[in-house]
Amino acid sequence: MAGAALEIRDLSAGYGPVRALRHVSLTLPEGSVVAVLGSNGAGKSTLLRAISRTLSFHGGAVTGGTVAFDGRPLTGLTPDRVVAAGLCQVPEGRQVFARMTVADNLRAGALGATGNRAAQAAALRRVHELFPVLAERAGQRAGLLSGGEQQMLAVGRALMAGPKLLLLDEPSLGLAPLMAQRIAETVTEINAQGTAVLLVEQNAAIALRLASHAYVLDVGEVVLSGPADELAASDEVRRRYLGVVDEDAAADASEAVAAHRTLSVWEGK
Amino acid sequence: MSDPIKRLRRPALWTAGAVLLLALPFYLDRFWLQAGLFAMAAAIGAIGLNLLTGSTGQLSMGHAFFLAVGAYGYCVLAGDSTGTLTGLNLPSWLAAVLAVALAGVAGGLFSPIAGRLQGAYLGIATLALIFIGQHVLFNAHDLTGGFNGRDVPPLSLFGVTFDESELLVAAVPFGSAEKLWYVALLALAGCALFARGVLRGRPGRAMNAIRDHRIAAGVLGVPVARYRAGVFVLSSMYAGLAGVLLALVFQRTVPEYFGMILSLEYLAMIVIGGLGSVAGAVVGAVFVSLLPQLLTRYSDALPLVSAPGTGGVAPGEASRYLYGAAVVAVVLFLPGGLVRPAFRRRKTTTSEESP
Amino acid sequence: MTTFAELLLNGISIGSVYALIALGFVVIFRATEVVNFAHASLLLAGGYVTAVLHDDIGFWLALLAGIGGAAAVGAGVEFLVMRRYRGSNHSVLAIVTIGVDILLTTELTRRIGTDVLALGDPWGDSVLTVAGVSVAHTRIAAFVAAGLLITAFLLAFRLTSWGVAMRAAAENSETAALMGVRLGRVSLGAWAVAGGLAAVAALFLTVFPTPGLERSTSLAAMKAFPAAILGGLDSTTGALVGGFLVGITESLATGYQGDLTFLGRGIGDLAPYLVMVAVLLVRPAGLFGTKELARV
Amino acid sequence: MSTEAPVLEVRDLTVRFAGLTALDGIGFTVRPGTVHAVIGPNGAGKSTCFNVLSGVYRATSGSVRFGGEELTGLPAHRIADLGVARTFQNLALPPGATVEDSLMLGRHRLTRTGFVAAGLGLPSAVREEARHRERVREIAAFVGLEDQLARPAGTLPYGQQKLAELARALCMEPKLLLLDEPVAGMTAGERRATAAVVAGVRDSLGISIVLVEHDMGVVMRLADSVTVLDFGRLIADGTPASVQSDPAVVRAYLGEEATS
Amino acid sequence: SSKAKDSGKDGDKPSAGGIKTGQGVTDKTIKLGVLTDMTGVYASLGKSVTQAQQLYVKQVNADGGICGRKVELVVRDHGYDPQKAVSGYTELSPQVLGFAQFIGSPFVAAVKQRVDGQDKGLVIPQAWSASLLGSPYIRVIGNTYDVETINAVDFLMKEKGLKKGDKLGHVYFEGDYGENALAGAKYAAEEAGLTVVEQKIKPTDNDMTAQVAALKKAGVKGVVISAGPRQAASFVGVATAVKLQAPIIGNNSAFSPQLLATQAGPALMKNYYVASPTQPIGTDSPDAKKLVADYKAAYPSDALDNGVVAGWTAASVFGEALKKACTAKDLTREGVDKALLTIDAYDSGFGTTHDFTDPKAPSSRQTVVLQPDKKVTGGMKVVREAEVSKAAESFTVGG
Ligand SMILES: Nc1ncnc2c1ncn2[C@@H]1O[C@H](COP(=O)(O)OP(=O)(O)OP(=O)(O)O)[C@@H](O)[C@H]1O
Ligand SMILES: Nc1ncnc2c1ncn2[C@@H]1O[C@H](COP(=O)(O)OP(=O)(O)OP(=O)(O)O)[C@@H](O)[C@H]1O
Ligand SMILES: [Mg+2]
Ligand SMILES: [Mg+2]
Repeated sequence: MAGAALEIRDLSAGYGPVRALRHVSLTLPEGSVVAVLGSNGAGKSTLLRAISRTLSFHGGAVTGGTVAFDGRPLTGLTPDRVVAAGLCQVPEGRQVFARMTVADNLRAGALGATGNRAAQAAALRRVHELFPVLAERAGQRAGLLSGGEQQMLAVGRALMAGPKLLLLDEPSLGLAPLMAQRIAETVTEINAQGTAVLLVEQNAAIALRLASHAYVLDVGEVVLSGPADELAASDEVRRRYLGVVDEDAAADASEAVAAHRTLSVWEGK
Repeated sequence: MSDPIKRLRRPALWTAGAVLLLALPFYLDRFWLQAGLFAMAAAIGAIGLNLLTGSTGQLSMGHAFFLAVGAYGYCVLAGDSTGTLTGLNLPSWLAAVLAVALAGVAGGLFSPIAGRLQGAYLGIATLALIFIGQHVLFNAHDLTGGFNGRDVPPLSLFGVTFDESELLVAAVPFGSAEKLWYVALLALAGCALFARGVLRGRPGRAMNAIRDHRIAAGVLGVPVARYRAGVFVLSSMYAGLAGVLLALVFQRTVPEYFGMILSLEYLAMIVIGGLGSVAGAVVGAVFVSLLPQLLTRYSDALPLVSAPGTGGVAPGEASRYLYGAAVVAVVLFLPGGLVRPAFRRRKTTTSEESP
Repeated sequence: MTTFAELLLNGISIGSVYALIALGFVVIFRATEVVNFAHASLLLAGGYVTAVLHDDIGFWLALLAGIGGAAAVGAGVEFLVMRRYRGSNHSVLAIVTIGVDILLTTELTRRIGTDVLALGDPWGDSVLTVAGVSVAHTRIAAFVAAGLLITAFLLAFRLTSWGVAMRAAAENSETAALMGVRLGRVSLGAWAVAGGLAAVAALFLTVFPTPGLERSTSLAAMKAFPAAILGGLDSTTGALVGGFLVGITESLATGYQGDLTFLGRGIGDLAPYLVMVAVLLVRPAGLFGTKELARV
Repeated sequence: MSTEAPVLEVRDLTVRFAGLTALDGIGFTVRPGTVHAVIGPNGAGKSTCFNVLSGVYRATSGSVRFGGEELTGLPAHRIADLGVARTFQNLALPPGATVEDSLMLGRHRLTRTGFVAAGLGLPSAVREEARHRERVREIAAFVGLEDQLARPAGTLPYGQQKLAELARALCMEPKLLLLDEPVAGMTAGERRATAAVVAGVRDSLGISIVLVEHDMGVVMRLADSVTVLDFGRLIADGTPASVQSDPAVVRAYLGEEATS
Repeated sequence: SSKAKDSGKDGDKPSAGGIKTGQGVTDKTIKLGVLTDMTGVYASLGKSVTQAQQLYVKQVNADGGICGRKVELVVRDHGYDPQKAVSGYTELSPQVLGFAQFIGSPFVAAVKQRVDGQDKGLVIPQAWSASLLGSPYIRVIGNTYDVETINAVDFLMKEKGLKKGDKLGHVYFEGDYGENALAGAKYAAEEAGLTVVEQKIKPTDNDMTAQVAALKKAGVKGVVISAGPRQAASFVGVATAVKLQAPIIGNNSAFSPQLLATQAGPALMKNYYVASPTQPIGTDSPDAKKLVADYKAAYPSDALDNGVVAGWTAASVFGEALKKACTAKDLTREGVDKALLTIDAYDSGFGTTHDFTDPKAPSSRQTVVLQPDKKVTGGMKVVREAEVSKAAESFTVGG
């Protein structure tokens, strides 16, 4: 196995009094795809923010531990330096530049790129191939795109930078099944071209299929980690993240309903 | 600290504060009372502006206009018709009430324009109000008295006239400033409580929703246009009341006062005190209106300040430096305003850098 | 009709000066979404440096120094003040610029004192008269400068990544940082550029037909507010068109105030604001500004 | 008291933006007390449809009838008054307000306190406030947010923010609930829980629900009927099972893999 | 302790030398208030006036003071802000005898009620608007703007070829300065059969191109400017450039010597006149020469302008009243007010005589016409000595 591209040791982070990450260690070997799973609030997005050093935008901070990329510590850098070091993130919740056109959003994606004009043109062509709708709507303002189209734009924008390591925070959020598959293929493809990927995904099935290694976070701590196929076989992961349940769907639903409180009708006036 | 003490501390503080405020006219000289009155009037206006700008997110740089409507409205309604000036000679308390209503009407008339605009565009559009206001104040001589303004008829309420005629209370001569002090205090308390009620209740939530997400607010059943207009009217009425009070303190209204600087000062008040909070508006108003007064008054005692003509920094300049610096410093170092110093503890980069 | 033509021409010529000032607002607004109330003091700073130096080093060098000086002041403001603000409310930042403006203006007016400073421009009070209509050479220069600068900025915003970076940073600084935008540098650059522009605007604001730079020169910057808004706060083209519209409105309203007495005399200053409100009623984001999004 | 929900009838609905037809004469009917799913590829026009139903967009043509009322042309707050509530695909929670206040905002249409009553703190206002806070807590408990009520909504993880949106919509005591991708950003377990909440709403309140969702598992589990859109046109309509095996749907939306 | 009234504390009391004194006067000092503007729009005026008054006080004190007491100025800079001005008045009025300077006629108007009603201290405003006349306590020194303008029009007619039936352009500030001057211009025009073409401007207007164009179109044969120095400079500059063939005269506030160093300098010296209530600072009298020398010595870096004369005159009038009051052994406020009313022919050394016996009239109707000249100290030379025109004599001020 090649050397570790991203090396996280004992990372802790929090938002004021809230401790969102505790002593998280994670290794991402060069040229690999690593998935991070976890339920709501587990700290996945916090982890990515800590790597990209944007926690301060949310009133949070790293309180301990180190992050190194290619042997270089990222701790203490500004977010743009992290980008310059070759890391690029697709943040959670799309975050397209709503008032800028689609084309300008893609140009913004290329701001941190190191490649020359030709490389950028090639990147743009690839993004357009991947998401034809972005070519069609080049002149439309990004904020007017549909949710899924915005997600495509967010991913496409990150691809424009041509990073060494791509951090993806729920790239398939709100994408139709067909499109989610296409994203998965893209991840495989860019990985094949040498880009390492750190993938945070709710769609654990896809994530575990793409990744070589996976980590499971719970309340800020790594509770499980290992090769993706092993994790995919574990009961805990199957139940909580893959949604594989033994009963058939109907029984499952009725069981869930029974387990849940019911809401009385509001009588007030 | 045991719980009952903790619980009693707030009311005790409030009572002490109230007693102090009530006692001040017996001790302070007229200069300080006047300064306090300016601050109280400003606080009322600032609360109103904070309802609009802080809580509903509608930037207004035209608040001085509504202050002017209140001030001049009162003068015209309560004043006599003399020579070139028109006046309706209404009972002064009624005039004050109507002047506030008039300011509300003015706000209502502008609200269709305000309803269409957002952010900086709204802000600068309201700036137009200032220019319109100044134009009218300078030109409508028979109503406003033009450049030199017009006299403000004293308020009389329950048989007490709030003018210079001296009234002995506990051997202390009560002139207009002393008497008005209590009116202003009452008005301020009323306005603050009212605004607090509005902000904490259903209207306040709707206002915040409009500020944070206009479309979602509509979908949740908030009639956005109506609410925006309503807040604009309410805020103008606050400004109108502030204008009436200011007029009573000044005893003369002059157009020069109701210019852009005044509007910007009100904005500075709410930002310094804390956007969206009543206490913030009050604190900010006190800060902004007392600071220059203090600085000018004690300029002689300030270091580095020298008499005019000797080449050093003149007192007036020194006070402007300090004022400007105070505005910058408060906003930078207390981002939530003076009343919320610990609102969001800022993480310094140093802690991030430590391994 | 030469009076009309003269007034129109005069409006366009003073309008180019307003356009230059408005362009300064636009640059800062695009990069930070902040309405910069300190622009007036940048103007004063640029003019002051030029005025003080022109005797010793000649006009053109002094102008360069003025541009550099004002750019440095602008950059200083960004570095010392704007950058330190950690919140995200743009109205709050606008208020901070008011504080900055008070500080800078106080310092500069103290330096200027009661003087009226000449800027030593080469145009003097010469005028060009064509068909009975005359325009000052300074104003022709202003027109040319405004046209060139605004075209240059238009192209720079369109063609270079600087414009994209600026807008990205203004709209969503966190995401912009994730794209590798150096937030500090972008806004520092914008402030410096705005300072430089202010120095150029100060030049044309204080040369003939106005007597020179003095303490109240900065007040004239206020007239560029309606210009910037009319055109759209984030549009360079808007600054130009807005400047012209304000200039022409003002000029015509002043020139024909004798025929407009029913509105009260002295309507010239008010007229631009009335036009502005009228335009905003039809186009709430100005003539060329980016419209608000209406999608959820 | 329950199952009072009227029928929702969408007829020939067309929405055009400059040079783009987002919805092209679509129509469907939502029977009272059922869950109706609207699915389709990204950009098919699902959210646009919601935007028309909730008064954010104006339809170019067509009609939307809810009970006796024609919704097209009504402003958003009037539609809300009729009992139509929705969630947003891109979150629309004020980041600074607490979850409780955000939910109280949902009660806006059910409360009456105006500026004067609130300002003066009239007893009626105080009483109303207390009563509705009670209900808000009930609803928060129902969706599982009872512990987060005092937190600013912006600090919740993404998945819980989606839940808060759902709770806010429930706080409107709607007759028609429009859910735009309610389970996006959730893990499988959470999806199941949220689906259960939605099913619980339908069963205990008897209201109609229109659901836009890309998670076919959830759609299959919850929906009584499904409408499929593609490029603004209706390409299939029917029961979940029939739609799932419709070749056009498979081609445009599901992909071969999903069916295998 | 509270500020409860202890009897007798407030009343006037006789003191050393049997002289009655009141507020602002002790056995050692006489305190005078100065409410000036050194940081606002009238900063240049305020600075000159204040410095001249400080110079006056220094010299008076060096000569032993007045009535055996040192005169002391308490200066407050209000920066032309109404709130600060009124606060300054409130602060100072209990502790000073009167005000040797009060800049800003709106602010003077704002405290007029209090001055007339209870305070009754002498206030000398630095403004020459007729609206300030009428109070026995607020006394304007020198001709008011209306009278000055009438005299200015008279000058244009007598010496610059303006004829009956001609059009007279008037560019004036919004506000009482401009409007008071306009009243004068209208009166003069009616008397002389002229038509006034009005152009109202604001202090923020610095470019007079549109105004020149409008007046040129109207075909005016003479122009009066009742605005600030900048507006005058711009107007004259543009008028020269577009060859508006008409003499231009401004009120005394419409010129400052600093302008002569700017582009507009040559044009101003060629075609611009200034009407003034007194002779200029550079006039050829011993008093003036001494003032120039002293002022230069005290404030070497500051310009000599009209403000110096105005400040000096105001201070010396106040001083004169104090001296008279001292003779009458009454240094109370009433005493000083009364003393001033007895002064009927005072000359501060700048060519005009003042008569303070009638509070309803300006202290003088004489106007001196000056012309900018770079070579002279203070930048202005006299072209017509103090004179009252017929129209000005028959004019009822403020009427
Ligand atoms: N700005 C913030 N202020 C305070 N707490 C926060 C903030 N952002 C996140 N948190 C808290 O930090 C913890 C981790 O949140 P994070 O967003 O990293 O979770 P996540 O795993 O990405 O969840 P999701 O799958 O829902 O996106 C949560 O408990 C969350 O409430
Ligand atoms: N206001 C608007 N202006 C222009 N185009 C718009 C506007 N709103 C939506 N669109 C376009 O209409 C199409 C339909 O958008 P819509 O949001 O309805 O899609 P959707 O079905 O919800 O997709 P997704 O599953 O990705 O959310 C998209 O192509 C979008 O770009
Ligand atoms: Mg997350
Ligand atoms: Mg959608």
